[in-house]
Amino acid sequence: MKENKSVLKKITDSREASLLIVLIVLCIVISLRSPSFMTLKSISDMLKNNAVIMIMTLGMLGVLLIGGIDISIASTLAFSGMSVGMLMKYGMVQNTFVLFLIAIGIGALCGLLIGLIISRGKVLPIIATMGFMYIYRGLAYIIANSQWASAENLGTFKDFALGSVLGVNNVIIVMVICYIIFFIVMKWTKVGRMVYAVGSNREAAQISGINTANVELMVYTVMGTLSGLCGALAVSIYSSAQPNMLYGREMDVIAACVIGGVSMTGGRGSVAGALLGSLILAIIAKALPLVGIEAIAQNTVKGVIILVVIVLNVITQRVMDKNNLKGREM
Amino acid sequence: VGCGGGNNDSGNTDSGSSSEATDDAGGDAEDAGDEGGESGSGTYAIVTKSAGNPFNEKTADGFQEVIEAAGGTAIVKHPEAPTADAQVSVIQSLISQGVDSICIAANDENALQAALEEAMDAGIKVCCEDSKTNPDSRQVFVNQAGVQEIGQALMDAVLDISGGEGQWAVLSATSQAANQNAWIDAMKEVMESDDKYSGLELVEVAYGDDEPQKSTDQTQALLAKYPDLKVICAPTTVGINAAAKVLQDEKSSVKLTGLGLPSEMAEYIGDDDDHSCPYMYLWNPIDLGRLGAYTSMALVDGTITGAEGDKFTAGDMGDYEIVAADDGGTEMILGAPFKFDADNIDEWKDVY
Amino acid sequence: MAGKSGRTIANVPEKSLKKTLFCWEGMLVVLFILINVFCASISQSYQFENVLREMPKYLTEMFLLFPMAFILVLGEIDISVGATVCLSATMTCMASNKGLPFAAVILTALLVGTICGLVNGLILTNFQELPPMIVTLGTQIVFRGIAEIALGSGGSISLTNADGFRMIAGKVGIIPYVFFIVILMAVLFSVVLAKTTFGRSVYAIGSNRLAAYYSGIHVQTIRLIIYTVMGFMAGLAALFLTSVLYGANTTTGNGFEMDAIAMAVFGGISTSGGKGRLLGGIISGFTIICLRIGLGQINMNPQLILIILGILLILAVLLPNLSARLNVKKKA
Amino acid sequence: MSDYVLELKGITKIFPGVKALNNVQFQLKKGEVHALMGENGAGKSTFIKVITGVHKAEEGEMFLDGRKIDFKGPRDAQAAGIAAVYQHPTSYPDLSVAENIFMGHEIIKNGMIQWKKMNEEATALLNQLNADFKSTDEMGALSVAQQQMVEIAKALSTNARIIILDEPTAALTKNESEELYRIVDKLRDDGVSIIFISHRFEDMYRLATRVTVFRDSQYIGTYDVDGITNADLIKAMVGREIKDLFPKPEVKIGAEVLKVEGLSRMGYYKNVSFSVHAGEIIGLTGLVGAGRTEVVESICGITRPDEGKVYLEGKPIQIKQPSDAMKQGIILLPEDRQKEGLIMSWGLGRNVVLPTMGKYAKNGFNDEKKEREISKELLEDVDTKAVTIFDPASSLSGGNQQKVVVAKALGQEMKVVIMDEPTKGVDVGAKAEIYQIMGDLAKKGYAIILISSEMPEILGMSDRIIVMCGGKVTGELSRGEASQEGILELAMEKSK
Ligand SMILES: Nc1ncnc2c1ncn2[C@@H]1O[C@H](COP(=O)(O)OP(=O)(O)OP(=O)(O)O)[C@@H](O)[C@H]1O
Ligand SMILES: Nc1ncnc2c1ncn2[C@@H]1O[C@H](COP(=O)(O)OP(=O)(O)OP(=O)(O)O)[C@@H](O)[C@H]1O
Ligand SMILES: [Mg+2]
Ligand SMILES: [Mg+2]
Repeated sequence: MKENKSVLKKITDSREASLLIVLIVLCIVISLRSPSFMTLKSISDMLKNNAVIMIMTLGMLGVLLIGGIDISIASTLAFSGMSVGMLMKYGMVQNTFVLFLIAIGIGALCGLLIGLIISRGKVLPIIATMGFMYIYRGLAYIIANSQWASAENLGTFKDFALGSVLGVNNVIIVMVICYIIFFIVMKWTKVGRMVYAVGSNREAAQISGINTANVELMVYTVMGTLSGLCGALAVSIYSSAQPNMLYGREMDVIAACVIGGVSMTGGRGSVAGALLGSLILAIIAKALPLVGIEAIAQNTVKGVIILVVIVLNVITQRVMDKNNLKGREM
Repeated sequence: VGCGGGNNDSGNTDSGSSSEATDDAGGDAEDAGDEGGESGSGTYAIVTKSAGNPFNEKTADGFQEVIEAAGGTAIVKHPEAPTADAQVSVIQSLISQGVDSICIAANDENALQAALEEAMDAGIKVCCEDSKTNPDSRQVFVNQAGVQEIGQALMDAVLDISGGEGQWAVLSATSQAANQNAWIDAMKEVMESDDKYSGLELVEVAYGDDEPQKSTDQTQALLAKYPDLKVICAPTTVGINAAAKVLQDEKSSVKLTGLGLPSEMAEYIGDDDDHSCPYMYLWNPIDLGRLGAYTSMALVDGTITGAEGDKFTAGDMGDYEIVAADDGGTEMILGAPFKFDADNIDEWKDVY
Repeated sequence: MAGKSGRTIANVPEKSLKKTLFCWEGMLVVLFILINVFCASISQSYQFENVLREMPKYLTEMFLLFPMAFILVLGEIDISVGATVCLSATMTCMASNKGLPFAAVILTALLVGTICGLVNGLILTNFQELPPMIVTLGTQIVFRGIAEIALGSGGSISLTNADGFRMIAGKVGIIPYVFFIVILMAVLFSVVLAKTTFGRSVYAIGSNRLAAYYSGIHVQTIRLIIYTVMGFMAGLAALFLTSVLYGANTTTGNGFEMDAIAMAVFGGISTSGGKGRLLGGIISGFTIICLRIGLGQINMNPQLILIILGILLILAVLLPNLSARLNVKKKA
Repeated sequence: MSDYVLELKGITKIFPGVKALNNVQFQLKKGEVHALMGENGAGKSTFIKVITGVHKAEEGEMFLDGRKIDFKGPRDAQAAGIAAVYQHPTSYPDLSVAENIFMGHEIIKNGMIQWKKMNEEATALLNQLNADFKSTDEMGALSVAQQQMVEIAKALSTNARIIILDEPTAALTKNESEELYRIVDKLRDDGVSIIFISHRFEDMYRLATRVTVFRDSQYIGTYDVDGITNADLIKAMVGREIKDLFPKPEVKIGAEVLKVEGLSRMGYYKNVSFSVHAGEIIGLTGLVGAGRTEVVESICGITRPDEGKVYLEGKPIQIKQPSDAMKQGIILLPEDRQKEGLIMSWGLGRNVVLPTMGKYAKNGFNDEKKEREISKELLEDVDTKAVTIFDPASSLSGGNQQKVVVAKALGQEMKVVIMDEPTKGVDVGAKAEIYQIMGDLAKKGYAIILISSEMPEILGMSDRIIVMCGGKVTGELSRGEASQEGILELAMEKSK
């Protein structure tokens, strides 16, 4: 009996669980209006088409956990994606694996630089990344030199996003691997817990011997690395590299985290939350055209849904707190 | 440089024919027809819609080539963002520099009016190319292809590809994009106008906001919603690219046409089942830029004023006449849209 | 009078010329002059008249800078202002095209902006747990979405009668009216932030919200006022932007929020709250505007200009930090 | 081989602008409890941080078991068997208790954290400390005392040979302190050497065998606790004699000023009623978590009560936020001076006039000149140890910060002053001064509510004592009838 109660309490107490409920309700409502939504193919399409945002959400989780923010990620992505595209276009590198390594390397360097400026130069993350948002985007334009890399130039590279292993698309596999790695690292390893520690109480972390500056550096480097990876993925998925790739989409990534219950002041948030948050956004994007909302109103509806979800989160949290208080004996 | 895209291309026009064409414009015109001369020595600016876009770049290249050949100075300006706001700053800057003319591809029909009026007040000649401003803020519009002609060409393509009947859909950029809407409306008109289109059913106009991800979502939604869909027509370069990729990857039986860049679409154009797009249309951006340059020069040296009925010779591109445009202003038309198919795509994909 | 132990505490502020000159604002003034000299040397067109003529479009962003400085001092952020400008400009054009008297058109601009700001403020004060960034991200999408719906197919609206707007776009000699209004607002907002109890309260909230609240400061009321004023100023910006555009479209005001934030940050106003002076923001605003105008006139690649701005932004924060560290090391 | 496990010589530590330690020395014997005492700001905490490698001393040497050592950072100290419970909690509010305990030395196998094992070990440690919470609880949800316990568990978990406790009892009540004494005794019996910092003499007498005193960043001396007197110690610490620690003045109690009737807030406190008169000091006491802070926060409008009424001078009043309370003449000096009381980055002057700046302002414009004069007066009134009114609040020691918080209340005519733990972590000298101010206020006819967990203080200063337990008022005692035992009995009513 007591066990049962605590299980129930666990569910109502956990943000992830309440998000899961939101997610399920969303899915049911959408399936009622559009039966094709719940098919395997539709879901696979959705995951593939949102993989880039979903992967970057992981990096952003780390950044937000230590109380930082990174609004340069879409620019980093464009820079690395464009680099890969240009390398292929001019036939300098053709090997898909090498190209991915290059993209990841570029992203890692971009992130490392940001991390250095933030952790060593003590520049506030929003300012530093705002600067780099302009810089990396500008670099993407400069290396593009008014050229795009298109399907024709991308040879076998674009096949990566088409291929599959055991029926699961490569892109989705990459995403799942990222999620599994993050899940394990954040929950089961020292490094992951250090990120939580720094975000929860930086001073304490310092005193207990954690090199907070290095954790900060690491988090931004990982963010950059993932953005770089996503640059290559995006080029492969859409068979096209353009310097304005994912312009402004960093906000979607941040929104996905916040919807998933990641605190913007640090210390709170989980991989499961990031997954649910980005899934909710992906579902909204997928469903809006399916359920037949007027095209012109789609943005408004999207905005309203985001606002409603975050406000609902607060309200349920308040109700939960209140219930907890009721339970406390006087 | 290939310039065969424009159907108006009448081959190597000699200078004689050009003076013929401009005989009503008097002495100034003589100079203008005189392959450059002093008239070309001014400063001519072209303002594109956005940076980093090969189409815009080719237009600018065409523009620059003509101006420089005529001995003038060409200024190519890309705005910092693809918005009218950003173009206002660009125009203001050009006024400060005291250029002789501005040839602009407007990001918004209306929002450049104040800036362009100011430019015209300052004695700067203003013409538009690619996408126009309202008549108050231009002297003439260099139209890449008539709206009517584009609508007709696309509609016929849909008819042809669908085999004469069935469901089709449009994948556009944003629901607010003016030229997209004009073309879509033109297609609808064409469809009403003749019985041969009666077997076609336009099921939806979807909008991908010129974002690959959203366009992909929209294409997939179309496929899911309409299992009997036969053709998608995407009169936007980003949209057609995303749709082509989706259809080709899924080996869908749905076929695609629309307006797209040959370099971007080369992979998808072909007659067989392996390719999603049998053919599509576009105009030649280089010629568009060249015509913009000739028009700018003609405006500056007074050969034309932008009034209906003005005629001039655009160097080796031949003669052009200014006609009334639907919006009450004037325009000249580069030519009919050019068809890209399996036969010619290879020679075009490296051009733009 | 001294305490019981006879200890006295000094209360005369230490004034030093060196400190005044070497403050961030002092550096910015120097930078402002340098940049103007630089621009004049690279561009022949960089003359007083031309700069003033090009300025109005940029000045509309300054309207946003003033209240944004307040919001940053609070330790918060508002990224919905660009969208507010868009919605407000749209409604203004619509009101004007309905044939309303110009006074009513002005009122529409201000009212729509104010309502948007109020909406932000109400959400943020009623759900204090929510981070401002994410709330204003949501309202940004919604405000622009509403403008999209209002603009309908075509996504653009033009003034059928721009007389009123031509009037407010007028000039005294070569100086546009909007310049005077910006200066007026600059003085007004700077004085409020620096000299009044309201301004002090804003700093208190930004430095330690709890302590401010315990000290009897109306934290939520002040936040509500500031967000509403932010909306109001966005409305004002929309009004003058319309006088530069004679119309509005779905991309109107895109990126204004980032420009306003960048100006403020470059001016020494920290996004973490409680730090910086509006004066710095204003000087840096003009510095950035002049740089943009100058580089624009030599037709520099716009992306390169953005890269330069990005580097300046980072250096503006990085250099003082590094020199402070060096100083500490030297002293130790 | 040295007699001392730990020995420090000639330690000097300079912060920008302050010499926090000036050539101090210290010796710790094996298995002894060594008290470290001194005024606020004497440098005790800084000294601890030098030992644990958090700060690097500019000069001086350190010997462990007679061997010279040089810690690069906190990790080296941990590895050498030194653990510390710092003065300001260094916990991670968002993480679980077990994680807090094992942060930095998690139990790891094959690179993976062994959650199950860690929770078990944490539970074992907590049991050892008789803790009433679980290892999986979230740290942020615990009370201050419970968090303190976790900190101690953390020190224990490293199997340290030297454990340093920096003011562990500051937030603890008598009972909880007893619990802590027991733990320290046990550790000492196990051969652990302990450095114990406290401002409470009873802690020292109860635990320590030797005591070292610092004053003004300097080493004053080391004494055997046996045979030392209060007066000697105070003289060593303060540099002067304090005659009367609790200078409770004789004040004629006036009319009723504040009356609280049936105040309730769900989950926090229930049906609380009491009243305060002019010139009266009410002691509000109870165990930590009894709900005292919550009650006074509701009176002052920080939170809203669900039910109940508050009367001021007989008239019911509505208080929605702190400013309303201040307008009515009620001010709260909050418990957490760093988070709620002061803006640490601001100068003292600005801090002091923050609640009253509106009063001096003309048409909304701040009158800075007047503010400077007034803040100088107020800060001198409470005898703040500061050079100028522009010194940032962060540059002051805890006691002096508390005095600034008190000064905030003096800038305006108040009727009721509520002090929540005003002497927490404050040294004897400063404590006496705060009591003095409190007495002066009472003399002026203020009604005062003093919340405290320290028995001597409550007994020494209050006219009447109200005891709370589990959110309810369990009794009211007059000055005459109150005794430590009586209060404790009421404070633990519930557990009976
Ligand atoms: N990180 C720091 N930066 C600058 N000054 C500091 C820092 N830490 C402490 N100080 C200063 O060093 C001096 C000694 O402070 P410390 O905290 O060691 O005193 P303490 O004896 O522990 O006092 P308390 O009893 O109040 O805890 C004080 O003047 C304090 O303001
Ligand atoms: N075990 C607990 N779990 C969660 N919250 C607690 C717990 N113990 C105490 N609290 C919090 O403390 C409140 C009452 O403590 P409050 O701070 O008002 O009491 P207090 O008597 O002033 O104690 P303190 O000496 O800590 O200030 C509770 O209502 C609750 O908010
Ligand atoms: Mg201390
Ligand atoms: Mg308390």
